[in-house]
This record gives sequence, C-alpha cells and structure tokens, in this order.
Amino acid sequence: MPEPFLKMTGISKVYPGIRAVDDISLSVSQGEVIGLVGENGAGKSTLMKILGGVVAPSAGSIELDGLAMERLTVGGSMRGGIAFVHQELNLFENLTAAANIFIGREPLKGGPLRLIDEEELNRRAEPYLKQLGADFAPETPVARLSLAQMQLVEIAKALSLKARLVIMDEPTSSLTASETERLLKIIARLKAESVSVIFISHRLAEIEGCADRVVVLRDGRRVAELGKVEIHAETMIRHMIGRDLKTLYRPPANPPGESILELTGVRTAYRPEQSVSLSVRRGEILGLAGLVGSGRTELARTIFGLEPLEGGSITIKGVAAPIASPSAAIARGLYLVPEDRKRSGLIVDFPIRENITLANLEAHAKRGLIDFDAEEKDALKQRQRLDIRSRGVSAPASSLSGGNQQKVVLAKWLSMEPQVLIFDEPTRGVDVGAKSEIYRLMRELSDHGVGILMISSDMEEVIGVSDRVAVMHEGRIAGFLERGELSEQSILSLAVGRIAA
Amino acid sequence: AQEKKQLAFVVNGASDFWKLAEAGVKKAQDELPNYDLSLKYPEQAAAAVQQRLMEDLVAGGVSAIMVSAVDPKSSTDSLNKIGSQVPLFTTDSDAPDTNRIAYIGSSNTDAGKQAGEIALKALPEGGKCIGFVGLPGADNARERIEGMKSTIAGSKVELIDVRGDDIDQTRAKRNVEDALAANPDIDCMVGFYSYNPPRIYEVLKESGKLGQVTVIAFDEDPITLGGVREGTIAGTVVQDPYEWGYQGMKLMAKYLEGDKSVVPENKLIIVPTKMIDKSNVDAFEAELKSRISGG
Amino acid sequence: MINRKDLWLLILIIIVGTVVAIINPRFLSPINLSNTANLIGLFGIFAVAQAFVIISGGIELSVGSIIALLGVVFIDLVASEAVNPALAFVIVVAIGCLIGLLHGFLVAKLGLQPFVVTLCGLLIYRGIARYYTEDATAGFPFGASFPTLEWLTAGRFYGIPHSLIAFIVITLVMGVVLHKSVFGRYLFAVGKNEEAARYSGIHTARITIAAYVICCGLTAVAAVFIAMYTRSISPSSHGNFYELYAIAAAVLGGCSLRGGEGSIVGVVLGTVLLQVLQNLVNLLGIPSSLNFAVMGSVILIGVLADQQISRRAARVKAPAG
Amino acid sequence: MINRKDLWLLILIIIVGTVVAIINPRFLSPINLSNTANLIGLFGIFAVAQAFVIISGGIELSVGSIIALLGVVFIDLVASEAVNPALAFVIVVAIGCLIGLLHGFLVAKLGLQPFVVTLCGLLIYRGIARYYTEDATAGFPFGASFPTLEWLTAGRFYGIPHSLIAFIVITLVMGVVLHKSVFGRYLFAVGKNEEAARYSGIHTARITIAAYVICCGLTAVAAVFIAMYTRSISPSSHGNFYELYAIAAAVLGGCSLRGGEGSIVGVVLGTVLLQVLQNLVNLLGIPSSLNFAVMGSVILIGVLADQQISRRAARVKAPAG
Ligand SMILES: Nc1ncnc2c1ncn2[C@@H]1O[C@H](COP(=O)(O)OP(=O)(O)OP(=O)(O)O)[C@@H](O)[C@H]1O
Ligand SMILES: Nc1ncnc2c1ncn2[C@@H]1O[C@H](COP(=O)(O)OP(=O)(O)OP(=O)(O)O)[C@@H](O)[C@H]1O
Ligand SMILES: [Mg+2]
Ligand SMILES: [Mg+2]
Repeated sequence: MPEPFLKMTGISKVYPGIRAVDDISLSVSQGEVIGLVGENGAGKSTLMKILGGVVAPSAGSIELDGLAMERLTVGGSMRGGIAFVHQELNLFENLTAAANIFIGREPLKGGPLRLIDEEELNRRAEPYLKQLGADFAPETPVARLSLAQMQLVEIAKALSLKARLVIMDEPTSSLTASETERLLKIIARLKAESVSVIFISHRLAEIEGCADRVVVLRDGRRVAELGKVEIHAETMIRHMIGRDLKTLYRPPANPPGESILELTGVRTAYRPEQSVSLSVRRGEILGLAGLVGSGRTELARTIFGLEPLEGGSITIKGVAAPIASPSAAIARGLYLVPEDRKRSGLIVDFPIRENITLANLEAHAKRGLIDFDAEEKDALKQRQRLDIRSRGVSAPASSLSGGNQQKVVLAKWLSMEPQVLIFDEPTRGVDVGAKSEIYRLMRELSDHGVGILMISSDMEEVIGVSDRVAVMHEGRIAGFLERGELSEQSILSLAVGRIAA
Repeated sequence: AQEKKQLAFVVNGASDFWKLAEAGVKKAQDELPNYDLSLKYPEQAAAAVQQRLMEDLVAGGVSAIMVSAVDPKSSTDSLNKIGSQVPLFTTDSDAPDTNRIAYIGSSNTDAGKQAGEIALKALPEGGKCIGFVGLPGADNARERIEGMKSTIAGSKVELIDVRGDDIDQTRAKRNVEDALAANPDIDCMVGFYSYNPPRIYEVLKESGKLGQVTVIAFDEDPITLGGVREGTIAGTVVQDPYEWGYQGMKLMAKYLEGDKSVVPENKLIIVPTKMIDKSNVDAFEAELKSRISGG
Repeated sequence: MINRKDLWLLILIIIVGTVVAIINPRFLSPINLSNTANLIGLFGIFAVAQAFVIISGGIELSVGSIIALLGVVFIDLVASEAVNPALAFVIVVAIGCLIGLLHGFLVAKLGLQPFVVTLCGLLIYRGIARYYTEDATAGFPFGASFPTLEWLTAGRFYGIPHSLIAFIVITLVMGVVLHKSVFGRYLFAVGKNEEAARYSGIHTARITIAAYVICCGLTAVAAVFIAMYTRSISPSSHGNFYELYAIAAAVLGGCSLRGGEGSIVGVVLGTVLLQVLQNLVNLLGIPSSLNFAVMGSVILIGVLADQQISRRAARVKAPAG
Repeated sequence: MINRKDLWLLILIIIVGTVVAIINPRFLSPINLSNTANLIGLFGIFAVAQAFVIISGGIELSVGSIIALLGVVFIDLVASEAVNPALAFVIVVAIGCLIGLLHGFLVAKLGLQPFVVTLCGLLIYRGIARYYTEDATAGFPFGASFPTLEWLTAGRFYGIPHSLIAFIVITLVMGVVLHKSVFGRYLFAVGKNEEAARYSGIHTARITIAAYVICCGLTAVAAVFIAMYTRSISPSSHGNFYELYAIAAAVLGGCSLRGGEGSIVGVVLGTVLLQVLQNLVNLLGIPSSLNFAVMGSVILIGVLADQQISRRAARVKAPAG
C-alpha cells in the first residue's frame, strides 16, 4: 500500500451535550476503498463533513499531502481533490441536472465576460449520467426528478470532479438493485484508476462487495478496523452494536386475515392511463418492489390523499373510503411514512417531542389547549420504545443522525392506532440494529392485525421482510409473488417488465 | 361629449381643502355648458405623479389646465412643457417664472401674517407658541410659518418649535400630546395644516387645558370652526378655494374663447385670505354650507 | 417563558428609556407614560395580529389600508347614527375577518404568494376608502359625542388608557392561542414546513386561512381604536406605512419572515421599543425630519447587537457542552 | 427564451392595451406612447435592479429612500455647479454601490434578515435626505440649464426617450449577466439553496453582496434619471412606495420572494404592465382615487389567471408526460 496522502489525527467534534466524533484517526492511501460503518449517530457523517470542510473540528489535525492544518474549508477540500456525495441531497431544484453536476465549475466562453457554455455543459454531463444508467437527459430540471434520480445527479456530480478521493455518504439509500450494482462497478473502476473511495452504507452487503478495509465507529469512537479478509456482515454488526444480532427477519405469528386495504383499478394523476389493483390483508406485510420511477411513491401519495384519485376505488376494512386529504386517511387509521423525511416526514427545527405528537396532538389536548406534561410523557415513552438516541426529547430533530430521525417519524405514527401503515422506504439510512428494531416493530404491528404496505428498493429487505410482494412496472402491477417464490431474480424480471409466466 | 372642450383643474393631492374648489368648479360647470370641467387628484402628492397626470391629460386632449403645482419652484421646466402645449394657469401656489398665463389664488405668506395678528391679539402679554404641521419643508408650510414669524417678530410672542407629522393623523395627535408633556407651560399652539387644529383641540380637551392654551388655526375644518364658535380657538385663517375653482374655470373658458383681457397686467388674480373669529364664524359657515351643497 | 432574545430587547428598551429619562425627566411623567401607553396599545394590537401571519410563513401588507378603510366605515356608520356603535364595531370586525378570509383563501387554496395578495390588498382597500369618501376626510361633526364609545375606546382608568387594557387582554388571549393551543402548534408547524405538516394530517390550508382571519380581524379592532383616537381620517394618508411598523415590531420581537418563529412577548416588546423611540424624538426636541432615521438606526443597532451577542454566546457554550 | 409565464404577461398587456385603445384612441398617439415609454424606462431600471436581490433570496425595501437621497445629492451637486454633471453621476452611483455593499455585508456576513436591514435603510436614508435638505425641496434654480445633461437624461431621440434607451441597454446587459453568466448561475443557486451552494464551493457571501451592489448601483442610476425628470425633489415624499412598484413588477414578472426564480423578460413586462395601468387610469378619466384600486385589481387578476392557467396546463400535460 502506498503512503497515505491524507491523514486525520485525533479528530474530535463536540456539539452541545454530545461528542459526535471522539479522537478519531484515519488515513487514506491512493486507490483504496474504505468502508465506514457504524450505527446511526455513530459520527460517520460528521467525520466526513470535517473532511469535506463543511464542519470545523473541535480538536485534532488534518494532514493533506504532508501539509498539516487545523481544519479544511469547502474550497480547500475541493482543491485537495476531495469530492463529497452528501447524505442529504444538496441540489438546486431551479437548475438542470447538468447545471447541478457542474455547479462551481462551469465551462466558460466569451473570455472576460465569463459566460456559461451551455452546450458544452450538457455534453460534458451526458457521459456521467449515462454511466450511472440515468434515464433522463442532462437538460432536465432537477425539480422534475424523483428522489432516486436526484441521488444519481449527486453521484454524477462527485464523479465529474475527477477527484482522488470520493466520499460517498449513503449514496445508495434510495437506489434499487440495478443502480446499486452499477455504482459498485463504478467504484471498482475508480479504484483501478487509483482513486480512493470512502463508502458509507447501512447495507452491509454493499460494503462486503467493495471495501478493501472497513472502519467501524461506535458512539463517536473508532472501535475496530477490519482487513479485507475479515469483512463479513456478522463481524461488522458485532463491532457496530457490541453484540451479535440473531435474526433480522421474523415470520408472521398467524396466517393473514381478511383484506383490510383494497385498491381496485386505482389511477393516479401521474399515470392515469395505468391502473393498480391490490389488497393488503390484516396481519400481512405486502412488499411493493419496482425500479426507480415505477410509480410506487405516487401510488402511496394517492392512497394517503395527497394526490387526487383519478379513477378506481379504495376500500378500508370493506368500507369504500373517499380519501380526499391526509387527515381523512388518518381518521380511517391509514398512515404514511414518507420517503423524504427531511422534507415530508419531519419538521426538523421542531423538538423531537413536538414531531412525535404532531399528528396526534388533539389527543394530548384539553379544549384546544395542549397538555404539555402528557405530551412529554408520551414522547419519552416513544423515544424509549424505539430507542431514539438523543438527549431527552427537547432537542431539535435536526440534531439527530439520519437513522434516529427516521425513528422519530415512525414514533409519530406508532403513538396512534394504525389500521393500515404504508412505509415508503422505511429503513432508508437506518443502521442494522435499528433496522432490526423497525422490522420487529413492523412484525409486531402486523401480528396485532395491522395491514402493512412496504415500498422498498432494498432487495434484501423486500425479500426478508415481506410475506408477499407486488412488483410495479411503469405504473401498473407487473405481478405478485408469494413468499416461496421470492428471489432477487424473480422480482427483477417482473420489475423490468417481463410478465410473470 | 368628446367634442366639448375639456378644462382640467389639477390639484396637488387629495385633501378636503379641494372639496371646496370642486364645488366652485361645479358651479362654473353649470354656467359653462359647452365645456367639460373636471378636477383631478394625483394619486400621491408627488411632483412626478402630478407631472405624469398632466402629461396624460394633454395626451388625452384637454384644452387648458389649471394646476396647483406640488412643487412650483423647481418644476419650471415641466410646467413650461405643459404650458407650451395647452394654456396653463396656476393656483394655490404660483410659479411666476414659467409660461403660465396667470395665477389665481391667495398668498400663504399673507395668511401666515394674519395668523400672527391673531396671536398678537390673543396674547397681549406675549407667550410661547409651538406649531404643528404636516410637512415643515413644504412651500405652503414655510410661507405660513415665515409669514407668522415676520408679524410676531419683535413682540413677546415666540414660535419656539414646529413639529412635523408627515400627514399622519396619529402622529399629528401624538405630537401635540408629546409637546404638552414636554412643555406643560406652553401658552399657545398653532395648527398650520387643516387637520392640525382639530388634533390640538382634542388633546387640549382630553387634558382639560381647553381654553387655557391659545389655539390659532388655519383652514376650515368643521372642528376648527366649532372651536372658534365656542371661543376655545382664537381664530382661523381661511383661503377661498371655492373662488379659485369658480373664477379660475370661468377665466380659462373666456381665455380660450379669445378674450385675453381677463388676464390682468401683472398676471396675478389674488383672492385674499380671511380671518375668522367668533364674530364672523356663523356667517362664514353658512356660506360654506350653501356652497358645498351647490347652492 | 421569556427567552434570551426577548430579554435582550427588554434590556435595550430599559437602556433607551434610562437615557431619555436622564436627558428629559418628563419622559417619566405620568401623563407622558400614559400617552405612550395609549399608543403602544393602538399599535400593539395590529403588531400582534401581524405576528400570526408572519409565523404562518406569510406577510400582511394591507394593514395600513385596512385601518384606513375600516376606520372610514366605522366613523361613517357611527357618525351617521344609523347604527349603534356596538353594532358598528361588530360590522367592522366582521368585514376585517372577511378580508382575512379572502386573503387566506387566495394564499392557501389558490396558491398565490402572500406578498402579492396583500400588496394588491394594500392598493385596493385604500382605493376603495378613497373612492368611498371621495377623498374627503371622514370625521365626527363638531360637538358630536358618543360618551360610552369614547370612554370605552379612548378613555383612561386611573391614567391607564383603555386601549392598553384592550391590548393586554388581546395579548394574553393570543399568547395562549399561540403558545399553548393546538392551533398555535399547528401554526408554527405550517410556517416551518408546510409539506411535513400536511403529511401529518394537519389541514394546512385551514390553519393558514385562520392566521389571516385573526390578523385582519384584530387589525379591524385596532382600526376602531385608532379611528377613535384621531377622530378623523383622511383616507389617502391614514395608516400609511403602518404595515411596516407592524412588521418591524414583529421582526424586532424575533419573528422570522421565513415563518415558524416568533413569540408574543417579543412582539409586545418590539412595539414598546418603537413607540418609545417615537416619543424620544419629540421629547428630546430632535427635528421631526430625523424621526425615521432615529427609528431605523435603533432597530438596526438593536438587531445587530442581538446578533453579535447570540453569536458570542453560541461560541462560549460550545466547548463547555 | 420567453417562457409561458412571460408570454401570459405579454398577452395581458396586449389585452389591456387594446381595451384602452378602443375606449380612447389617444392611448396610441405618439406623444402618449412616448410619455409612457419614458416612465417605463425610469421605473424599469430599478425594477430590474430589485430582481437581482429578490433572486438572491433577499429583498430591498430602501429603493424609494435611496432614490430620494441620491436624487437630492445629485441635484445638489449639479445645481451648486461645484462639480461637473458627469462626475456627480459617478459620485451618486458610487454612493449607491456603497449602500449596496453595506446592505450586502450586513445580510451576508453578519447574517441579518434582508427585510430588517433594508427596512432600516428605508427609514434612515429618507431621514438623512430630509435632514440634509431641512425638509425643503431640492431643485434647480430658475433658469439653470445643463443642456448636455438634460439631453442625455430627459431628451428624446425621434420620440424615443433616452431613459427608455438606457433602460433597454441596462436590461440587455443585465439579462446576459443573469441568464448567461457564471455569476447569474450562482445567483440562482444561492437564492434557491444557500447551504448547497456553500457545499459546492461557491462564495455565497460574495454573490449575495454583489446582488445588493448591483441593485443599489442601478437604483442610483434610476435616481439620477428620475431626478432629472421631476427636476425637483421633496425629500419627504419623493420615491415613496417605489420599492413596492419594483417588487410588484418583479413578482408579476415571475420572481419568487423565496428566491432562486425569475427572468429579466418577466420583470420588463411587469414594469410595462404597471405603467400601462397608470396611464389607463388617467386616460380613461377614472377617478384618481381609484388609481391604486385599478392597479391592485389588475395585478391580482393577472396573477390569479396565470395561476389557474398553469394549473390547468399541468393537469393536461401530465398524462402525456
Ligand atoms: N449540527 C448538529 N448539532 C448537534 N448535534 C449534531 C449535529 N450534527 C450531528 N449531531 C450529532 O452528532 C452525532 C453524530 O451524527 P452523524 O450524523 O455523524 O451520525 P452518522 O453516523 O452519520 O449517523 P447516520 O448513519 O444515521 O447517518 C449524532 O448524535 C447527532 O445527533
Ligand atoms: N412532479 C413531477 N413531475 C414530473 N414527473 C414526476 C413528478 N413526480 C414524480 N415524477 C416522476 O414520476 C415517476 C414515478 O415516481 P415515483 O416517485 O412514484 O416512483 P417510485 O417508484 O416511488 O420510485 P422511487 O424509487 O424513485 O421513489 C418518476 O419517474 C418521477 O420522475
Ligand atoms: Mg450520516
Ligand atoms: Mg419512491
């Protein structure tokens, strides 16, 4: 292994009340792929943000090409050849995909006038999008892209920097199998071109597939480093959570009951020419798989009353339910855990407590006035139940790590009495420990008779958690698969449009 | 109706004062059936807005304009521009350096002097006065203040301060309250704009000082006239916008018909201001009423 | 209940007040305090009203025009003696609420920008007020007297102006609504993140509309008090720029124009500061042309100092935590 | 280059223009068109200026006060004949840029809210202008004549006012800056998502400051043209509410007050519409008290119709997409 070009020594970052990063040293050599794993809130993103110059460390030093400094700036980091795919998207919705990819590095024309050469811009952006398998043109405004497509733009942006170190903070969290596959190939190619990669993911299989060594963080500290041969999911999990994790997935306790949510010929505003019929039974977890942009989120939004129903009918517990708004859906016991927690799931500046009780505030109020004690008690209960790692429940949700934020969104609904729960990517950015917690909660709910519709792009999750899977393709159901028929192969062939035999 | 010649009276901003001029214009309209008379308010009391209004009127085919220029001193060119396209008359405040045909109106300096006379009469022992006005820097305010100062100069009556309120009635009233709080022994208050005396009147009434502080007023707000009749306001100086409107319109019509003799040698037609006190307030109010009701 | 930002504002008020009192002790005379309290009452009511809309993430620019229009209507109704003052008050507040309903509808249901809707309101209501009165001043005739109405709106109780009492009552009620009620919580949620609020089943449109109704309804109440204070309204200038006062008070008091932030205590203190500044100009004999400049400078200095102090505080706290 | 929103605005202008021309054909007379063009030039310059700040996610409320203050300074410099008009122009524009620098600094470096900073600017600059002139009108003495200056600023070329020509030149330059240059791209980026812009290595503070400098600098240019148009400035009222005109024009033209959106073509069309409306009220003999109401109503109807049309368009497009 060549000499490391980047050394972080004794880095700490203190936030009020928490040591997010505690005395961590890490060095990066040319052409190596480092897997960075740890529970939610372990400090992975914070450590990377220090490297990206976004966050200033409280202590420690950084040495880049032999030059020691106290901190990096964004510009300094970029000039040092570091590219960063942030965990949360950082795109400009008013610009095109190509403009986003080359923001800050536009090809110029017109000499001193510093005008942007749009044609050249699009020409340069094209190959990066293509190599990621993006199905949209560089001129597409980002506002029109789905979350997964935006993530591709974000990755393309990092690749286009031609950096010598690419930091990818959970780049695959909303990608499906085929895009992930492609990304792993790209990482292999980068490695061959002597580019280093730091890869963060909660999907440990991806880490197994690409990392040369793995650094494990826990509570802001570096607890282990695994060499190439030691990289196994079980080992990583053991170091991450300090114990073994027996089973991630649990089978249902009872056979499914009667149908609780019934969609008949449902047409969405986005693809009114296609219709969807399916039923979710009591005590069952129905997985909804499909490729990026297959229309699953759109379907969920329509069922939840956020989009107009263009045709067909929705019945809950056998009663036709005209759902015109989320509050109507909630009144019927149908809840949605949205895929974009920062935008739709949480009010990030609100305290954890207020986020948890937001949908159920009236239950904590007398004659319109909030009973603050009851609210606090309930929030603390949910925090404990879901093991949300935070100091109390008064901290703003924005101070939580991604996975813990996701748990807050879940807590919001679990404090109420769900009949049907729609999960849109329930474990996006959630660590294995928490994942197993969420799966346990889902199973517990379904065993209590709740019907669950789980949209997921994580193949392992779809196969492991679902009792039955519906696969969507271009706005319609391409087919259903029973538990016994589930395999990556069978799901994928339906997802790309091959009708089940 | 388009064939009738249009005569426009352009005022300097919306205020009650011009309601009387409007009554005068109406009266003139009755006597001038072959003309279309109108009184135009700019939507803001700003030179640019008024200029735009006049340009639009000229573009709209007006035959002659009588204007109370927002800012006559420095609007020479823009007034000349209008005056070169249609016969232009000034009123309220003159612009003698322009090509206007004639000025018809009163003199604010004279009005200020008359207010000074009222003060001298009401305060034979002398005393300290404080003034209230909308825009202390505006020409009409300056002339009134200067006029008053020139009369009281050398006497024991003093004008110690003039507070401005930017034509905000809430501030106008607050200014009086604050003045009274800051100078509890003030002898006399002068309201230079039409809405100032009523605010003075109310504050004095609320603080029980009505009758103790001498009030000198301008213009003919109903409250002002009431106070004059009651004796709590020493007197008020009034202009005669009704005549400006009435005589002005007739003058313009005659002028357009070719009778240039209506314009005197010095091009000034001065309608004098009047002092109204307890003795003549009833007669004045009766005349006002009949004029406004179009009698 | 009082937070750091509000505390700083309070200190600023005390500093300004002390300086003025030292230069001119009449600042503390009962009559001056009573007068200032009266104006705090008048301006405070519509500043608190504005806060509701600002917290919802909107803005209400038509405040001044509403005050002019409803003031004219109120005086007209009462002076013509066609209706009893109590009824006139109810009518005027009802019109205010209707205006708020309209604004809220246009913003929340039709998705127009609040700035645009209320800017148009600013233009339209003033236009109507001016057309309605034909640009003449609306006022009570000389000697007209409505003792009960006057006592209620412009009277004083041991020197405490009733407008201040009304303001205090409104503030207490609105403080509870904003900080203790479900509606208040929803209002902050909608202001912070409308989409997340909708996903939580909150009727975001209803909350937004309610914010505008409260704002314009309270502004109507203020319009009546102000009309009874000036007793005459020249429709072209009455209430001009009052929206800026209201917004300045709210922003000084910690409301963010991005929505979702603010406190009633802050708005009250913001109003007090602005009125003390007005008073100061008159009491210290500063030329009235400098009135605005003084106000602007103090607001700027206040906001700047607050900013710097809070930055330093954050820096000091960090390593210790 | 012209987008759907701009097209709709153009159609609205044509509809309004046609209706007015039918009722009063003098609307199309060369002199009226020339006058209106002149005012479009005067108001357009500072409306375009405002657009830059709005796109950056800010707002500039001190436009009217800057126009008053710099107008007074310019006339004073020129009338006293102490300095050559060209130098005076340079001085005034430099002061404008300095003001912009200050605003930008306070917003971008010290993190104050743009609304607060520029509201204080509104108060302070007007106060200074009034104090400086002692509230007296600033104007040229009788007979004073600066032929070159007058020809340049207020002259006409075959009926085309030079103010319009200046406006067109400024618009073209600024259109390129906004839509074609790197700076423009960054401005949109900063306005939409400042944090992401920072993560992308853009010097966000510099971009924001530049937006305010451009805005206030161009406003200074407008101040000179307007001063030469009115030739007199009463510091208490000159330019009052012009910030609202500018913001209305920008918002009508598709700028979002949340930042990151807008086009130069739109702002130009917004300005044209506002001026045609002003012209309409005067030409059709509508009582001037209704001037504001007409303007407000048309803006509201325009924005509403635009909204409804674009909603319908979105629904029709969806199945095809
Ligand atoms: N701006 C902040 N203010 C206060 N605390 C913060 C802030 N950012 C992060 N933290 C805290 O620092 C700790 C580390 O967070 P970080 O985002 O680095 O975790 P992570 O390992 O990336 O987790 P995840 O896998 O969920 O993304 C967490 O406890 C988080 O609550
Ligand atoms: N507002 C919009 N305008 C245009 N196209 C949209 C819009 N919203 C979504 N789409 C498109 O609709 C398609 C379906 O999106 P949806 O988010 O429902 O897919 P999905 O199956 O949930 O995939 P994902 O994994 O991306 O969430 C995508 O191709 C997306 O680009
Ligand atoms: Mg993270
Ligand atoms: Mg989705």
